[in-house]
Amino acid sequence: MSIDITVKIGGEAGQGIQTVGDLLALVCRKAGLYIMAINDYESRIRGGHSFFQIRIADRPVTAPHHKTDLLVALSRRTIDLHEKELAEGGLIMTDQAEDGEKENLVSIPINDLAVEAGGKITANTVAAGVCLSLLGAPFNLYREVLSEHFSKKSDKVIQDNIKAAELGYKAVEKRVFHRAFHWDFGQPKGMLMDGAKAVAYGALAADCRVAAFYPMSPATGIMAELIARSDVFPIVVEQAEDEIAAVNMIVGASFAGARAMTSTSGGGFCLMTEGLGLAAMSETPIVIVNAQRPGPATGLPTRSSQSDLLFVIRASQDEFPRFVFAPGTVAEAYESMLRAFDLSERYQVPAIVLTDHYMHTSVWLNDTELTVPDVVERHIADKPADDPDNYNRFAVSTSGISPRIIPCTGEALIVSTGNEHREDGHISEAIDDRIAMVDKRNAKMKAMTAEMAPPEALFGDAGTLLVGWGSAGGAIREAVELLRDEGYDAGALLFADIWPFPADAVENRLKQCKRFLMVEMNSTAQLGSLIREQTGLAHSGTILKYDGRPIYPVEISDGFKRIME
Amino acid sequence: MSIDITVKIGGEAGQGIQTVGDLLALVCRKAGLYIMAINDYESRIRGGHSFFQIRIADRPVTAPHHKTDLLVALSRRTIDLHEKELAEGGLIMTDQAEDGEKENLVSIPINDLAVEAGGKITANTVAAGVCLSLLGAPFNLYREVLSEHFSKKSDKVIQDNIKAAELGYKAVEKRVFHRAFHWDFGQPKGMLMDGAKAVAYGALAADCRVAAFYPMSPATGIMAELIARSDVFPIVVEQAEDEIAAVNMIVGASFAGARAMTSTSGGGFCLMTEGLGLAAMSETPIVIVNAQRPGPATGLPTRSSQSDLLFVIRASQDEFPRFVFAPGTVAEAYESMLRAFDLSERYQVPAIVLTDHYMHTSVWLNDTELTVPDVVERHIADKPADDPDNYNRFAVSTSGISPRIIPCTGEALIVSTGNEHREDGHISEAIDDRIAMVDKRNAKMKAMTAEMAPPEALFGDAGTLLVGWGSAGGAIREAVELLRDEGYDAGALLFADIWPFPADAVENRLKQCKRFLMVEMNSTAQLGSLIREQTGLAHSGTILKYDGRPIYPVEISDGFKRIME
Amino acid sequence: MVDVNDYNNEYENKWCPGCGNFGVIAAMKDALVKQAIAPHQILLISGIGQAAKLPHFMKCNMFQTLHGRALPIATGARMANHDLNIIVNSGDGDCYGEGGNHFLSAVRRNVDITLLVHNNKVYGLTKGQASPTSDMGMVTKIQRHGVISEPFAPLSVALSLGAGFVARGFAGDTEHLSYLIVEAMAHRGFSLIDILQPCVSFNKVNTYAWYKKRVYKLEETGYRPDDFEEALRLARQWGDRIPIGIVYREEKPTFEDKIPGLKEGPIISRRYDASKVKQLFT
Amino acid sequence: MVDVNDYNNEYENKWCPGCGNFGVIAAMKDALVKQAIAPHQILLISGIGQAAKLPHFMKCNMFQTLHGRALPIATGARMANHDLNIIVNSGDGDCYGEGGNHFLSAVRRNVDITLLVHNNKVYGLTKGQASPTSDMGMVTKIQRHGVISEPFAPLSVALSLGAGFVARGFAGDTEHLSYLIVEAMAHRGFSLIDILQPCVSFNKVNTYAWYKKRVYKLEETGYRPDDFEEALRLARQWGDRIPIGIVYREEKPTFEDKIPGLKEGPIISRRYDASKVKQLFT
Ligand SMILES: Cc1ncc(C[n+]2csc(CCOP(=O)(O)OP(=O)(O)O)c2C)c(N)n1
Ligand SMILES: Cc1ncc(C[n+]2csc(CCOP(=O)(O)OP(=O)(O)O)c2C)c(N)n1
Ligand code: SF4
Ligand code: SF4
Ligand SMILES: [Mg+2]
Ligand SMILES: [Mg+2]
Repeated sequence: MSIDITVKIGGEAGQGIQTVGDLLALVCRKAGLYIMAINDYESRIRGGHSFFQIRIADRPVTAPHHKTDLLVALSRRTIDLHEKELAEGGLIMTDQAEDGEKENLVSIPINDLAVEAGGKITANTVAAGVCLSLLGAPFNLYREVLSEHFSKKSDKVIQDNIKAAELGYKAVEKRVFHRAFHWDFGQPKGMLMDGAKAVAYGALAADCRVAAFYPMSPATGIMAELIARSDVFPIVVEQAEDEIAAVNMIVGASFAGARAMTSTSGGGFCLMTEGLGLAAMSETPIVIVNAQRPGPATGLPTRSSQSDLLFVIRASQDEFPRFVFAPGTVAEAYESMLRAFDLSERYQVPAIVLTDHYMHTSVWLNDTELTVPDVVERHIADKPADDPDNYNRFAVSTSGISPRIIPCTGEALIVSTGNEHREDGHISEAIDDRIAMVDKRNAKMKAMTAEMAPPEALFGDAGTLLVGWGSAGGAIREAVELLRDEGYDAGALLFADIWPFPADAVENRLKQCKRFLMVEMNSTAQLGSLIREQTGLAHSGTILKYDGRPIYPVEISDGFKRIME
Repeated sequence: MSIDITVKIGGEAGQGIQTVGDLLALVCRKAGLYIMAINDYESRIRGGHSFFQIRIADRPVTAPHHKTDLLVALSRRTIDLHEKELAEGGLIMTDQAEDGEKENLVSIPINDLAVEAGGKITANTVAAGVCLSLLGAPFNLYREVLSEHFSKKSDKVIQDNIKAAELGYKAVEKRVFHRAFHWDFGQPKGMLMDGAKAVAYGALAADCRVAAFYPMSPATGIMAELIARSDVFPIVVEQAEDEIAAVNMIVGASFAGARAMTSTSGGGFCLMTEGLGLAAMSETPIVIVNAQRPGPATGLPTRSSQSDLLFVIRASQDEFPRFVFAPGTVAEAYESMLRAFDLSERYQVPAIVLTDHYMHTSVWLNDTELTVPDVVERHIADKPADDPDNYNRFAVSTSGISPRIIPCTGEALIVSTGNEHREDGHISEAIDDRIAMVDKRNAKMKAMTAEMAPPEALFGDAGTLLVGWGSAGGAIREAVELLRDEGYDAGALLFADIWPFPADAVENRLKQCKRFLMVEMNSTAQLGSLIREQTGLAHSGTILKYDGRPIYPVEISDGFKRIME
Repeated sequence: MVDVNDYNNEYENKWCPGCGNFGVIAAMKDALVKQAIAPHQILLISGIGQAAKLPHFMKCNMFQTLHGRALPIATGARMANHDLNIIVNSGDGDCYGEGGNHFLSAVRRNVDITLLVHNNKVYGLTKGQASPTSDMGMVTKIQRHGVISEPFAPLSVALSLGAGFVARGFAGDTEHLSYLIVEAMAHRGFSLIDILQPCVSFNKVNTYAWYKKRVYKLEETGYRPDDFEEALRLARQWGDRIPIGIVYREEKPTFEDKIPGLKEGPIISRRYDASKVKQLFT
Repeated sequence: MVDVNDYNNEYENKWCPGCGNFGVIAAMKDALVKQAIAPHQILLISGIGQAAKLPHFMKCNMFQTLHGRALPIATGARMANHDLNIIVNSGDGDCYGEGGNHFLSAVRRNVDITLLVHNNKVYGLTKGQASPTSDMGMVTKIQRHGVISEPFAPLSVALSLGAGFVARGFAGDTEHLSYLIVEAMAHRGFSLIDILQPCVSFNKVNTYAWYKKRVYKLEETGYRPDDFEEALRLARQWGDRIPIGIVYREEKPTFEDKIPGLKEGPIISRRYDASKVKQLFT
């Protein structure tokens, strides 16, 4: 029998439920298991209700599961809110029991045990210990993880935590949990990674040298990760006074020769749209990560959404080529950053990477090998050195790409502007110059389109395709499995490369199926609109979720069935 | 024979060519003629080259003409640049002749005559006099116009100008211009109006009380017009520190009970997109005029474009209902403002009016009667007064519209926020509240769509339809005439109401024609994309102009023929 | 009679226990009650942040807007109706960071509103990054090697731009803060109270204890806030001794006073007149 | 040898005849030649406006950007390569209006760039609206009843935020302005020269004659720009007598000095190392 267990730890902000989850994830990884975990919290620092929900499996899992096998309730509210999600035979572990032991309830005085172990601060270690014990995990494994996890702390801290773990283990020694299993799956299958880390690592692998940002959930995590690495990597990260400054700083940095990025969320992206246009007009490569959350306006700052797709494709006045990527997995997030930096410089256009709160704050065990380039090609022209006087930053060419140089690195002078201009970069209002420059910029679109990968097809020849993009892909993937297991002729098309839109490939694919349904985390099926705009093909139904929470595979398969009836 | 004459006055910025044009326009109006004039100038204050091009006709004309009958060259460059546009039998009138009189050249010492009349400052009056004399306009008409035009100035000024006019008239007394005609067309047919004025008057008629803006061409003209009227009308206009402040000021003003608007162009609109989202989330009505110019970035600040269509429809993160209007004539510009204010308040959503530089700075003789509402319905709820304690600003309703009140006008309290919220306006992260509010906002779309007028059809049953929007409509209208005169089976579909998209009406229309061609002032046919997105129907060709200059009817008819071959 | 309970609502408070914001809200309620202003007679406008959540925790008219944008919203509201009694609640990031440009302009305009900046010298809601007022060297998860920018100086900048009411309050002294709020609201024109507000979760430097050791009340020194040069000097005092109280006060014509169109009363109270529109076309 | 002709290009100048900007550009060229800086060794960054067009009229590296955004662009460029020698040309609207928030931050950061604000106290390129520095009461087509906001005070605000080089120049005195530019460029850290620049087309108040009657050179008074209090006082002097010259000078560690990652030289000059990336995955 295959392992597929969900543990949900709930409590108040500030109680450290995340730590419990992290410890479980580390132990699972060490045991050679796969995990996928989500993080649910309110926009506040203390109190309220949050949870960490980890799915443990012996094969890759790409989405959360809607049922909970083990509910760790560090607050009374956790039980009230989540008891109903309990799977058959599921258990609630809590220190909040009011009405004593019940059949499905394990009451553990977590805080008392923590104090016994050395201090309240070890409560999370106790809690994780209880969970692991219930699930049958060998204590040694946990001990090793604790030693590693606290390796930079004092011996006392390590000992206290091991003690706490032990107490947790012992507390449920006798309890039989029928979902316990034998923990023996070989070596770790990969690395634990959340989307924020994946994006940041991708940026480092792409040799990003300058980053500027203004704090905004859920994007700040990327920058925290970059800053944490800035002692080792050649990168400067600056907290800007606002998002306008952030985007313009990276335009300046890129102009001056550094690969540069910023990250933000919807409201901040709004403020960056003018700078995006400057990058386009001056053909300065930049990478912007827009980590989506529900809006409009401040919306739900700590929730997730896929609702900025059409906005980012059209953002800023007038028309210009840009890349838009919407990675669906942590591995894709990492690779998207590599490609965004490379393609942005190759074509001298801005690149936007669309992620979301769910992607940023969820953790996956990534078992895909990630590309590490040996050298980073910068696409900088060297020709001007021979004939600096005749250098034209915006020389017309059939590809639309002009030789780019870095200021003050040679005799050739760079002249650039956000106004329309001549080939030499000086402002021009002449009709010929205007047409030449618009055509030059637009000319890039053809080759750029060829860079775009067609959407990934899962059972692409199925009668009904579920079509989605970005982080919803994980759930769609599992929904297809569920549906096919039940005998439905379902497949999927998952978009990670969005713009320039790979229209021909999409049209060919979609023409072959009987119907396609859009699965999106927004209320209007934005990718559906884009598909129709680009191919003329209309979807036959939608499965949309816009409450800010991640979508479960079963919600998709249920939606499918509802539509097909 | 019908009258259709184009006079083009060229010179440097600061030379007052606009005054020459204004005088001609006033005389034509007085004579019962129709006119249409465009204004071409660079982004600088002195020097360079600009021109004012006025078309004079005895029937309504909606677009400029590509041939010049009378070229008034106040600079040498005017001749160099525009001689080639001279119609057969056309004349050049100049004080810049180098090689003496030529057959098609009238050399007049304009400045000398002006000095003789009382001062260099009257040179423009001389120049207009020469033109009017050549065209056969009775001197009395000109004298009357001058007396009215300078009625607020001293007697000496009036006399000097009349003298200058006389000298201009006499200077070409003997010259026979075969395009001269008999000036006798009855009463004035309407009012001279440029787009900026039409928008401003529309705002005043809609009872706009607060306007805030940051200077930006070509939008500032609206505000100058409002300010000029602020002694008579109850309106406060404030120059904000930036566009972000401008849009938020009007959100505040509207929240506090005033109809409020701002105006800007692309770059400024970028900066307003976050505020647009706040208006949407807090369901605060606002009106934004985006006067388009070519971009991206600063682009061509004093040129025209239709390239922000898809941007304004999707601007700001996440999804929400909004209105987008793109008036094609000054009368439509005026009426669009009335509707924008009314519908924005009725549905509690933002409304965007898309105009452009061409529309703002061109002058038409408007002979359409304009609506003046006797009362302005404000759509403010009065119910809460009965039961203030149970007032919910965001009460769920089937229409999606909730009762709006004005703060501090009664006992009921208004609670509003840019975060997602409950019916009472307080922040909520609850799943139910989120879904209820998204659904409530989206529910408005149905009735909003019903408010949208279908595109105007000209020979809608023709085999080939030219499809366009906004200010390009005038040229398309005349192109259809040209084509039909030549026997082509051409018609047109002109959009002024853009969003919510009147999809059914458009689909019905377009399904009937053999093919349709997009005529747009951008490089990608944005309306064409939108039509395909909304109806699945694809155009068969494009006539696009994106050099910042107005499109001539003949360019469209030529384009049509090229495609049809 | 207005009672403090009139201002209490049932909406759950979301601040951390011990947060300085509790002192601010208590002072506000007290000041409003003292002035006998009822909840339907006041309008709170705020941006986004912990500070900016305050209006939700009080029963009255309110509009919580966007990060950084409370001041232009309040300015617009006053343009529409200058009878509105408006208090703006903002954070140091909200007001001096994202909203810095609006702060400059609001001061220069002398809009008649009362601005309370809950200055906790940190970005609270986004979990502890440095704010414009964070002291140099302050270490955070983002400013790992400490803050390297000179701190923003709200009082000095406000004075430089002609502010007519400049004060500093302390969230740990509710009574004094309440007095400042009453004075600020009484002032015709723009009034700024920069409030030293401990953030127990993220600012481990500028704590209650840290402030208690340092703050002193200007009112107790016999200082009269009418000497500009002296005000400028006090505005810069920081470190061992930190003045709280009214630093400068001078009444000048307000923004609203100077707009001719507002002489006849709030612009929303004027009458629409179709005949004026018709005259445009003659 | 660098010659002033090296800086001349053939691109058509678009300013009005008699514009104060001609004085500014002459002073810049002179200052660059004096320092023997060649055109390929300097980078001019500007925003949008008449002032911001300046870089087009000089033969050198340049980037004209967006209205209000020159300072963040310049900051970003220095983050990438702090060997770059950067002058920013900005207008009063550009720098203190649209870009006000960036001005505050650039001062606070002490980025090592030289900022020249062509302060004509009006929006030139957009045809004569009031700017943040327009004097109260100035009448324009938009400010029909005169400006009603307190003028922005660039020198006072810069000083309040710890600026290390604060000067005022006059476009009508090229020689003195050239001297200021040389000094500003020599200064390590952020340097501001607010330049009184007549706009012959739109500002009929602050003309050459108006300024000539009023300006006096600090250098001629024996003033030494190291007394902060005195600098603050001079920064506020306006009216009958207007000081030009260096108002304050104090070297402090720069933004670039304080970023650990820049110790080894410009970040763009560092080497990409794939092995470090691989280590991330272990
Ligand atoms: C445009 C935009 N950028 C960023 C954010 C994220 N954000 C929310 S609150 C906040 C800072 C809060 O700091 P402060 O204003 O000092 O308030 P505090 O929470 O400390 O009271 C930020 C950056 C946002 N909501 N909108
Ligand atoms: C975002 C944006 N808003 C407005 C404008 C229009 N604009 C161009 S220049 C300018 C003001 C110029 O004034 P200033 O900076 O003082 O420069 P000056 O022309 O006086 O030298 C404005 C408002 C713009 N280009 N971009
Ligand atoms: S994070 Fe700080 S400011 Fe925010 S509520 Fe907690 S203590 Fe208060
Ligand atoms: S408008 Fe003024 S600032 Fe601009 S070029 Fe002319 S004189 Fe100079
Ligand atoms: Mg704060
Ligand atoms: Mg200026």
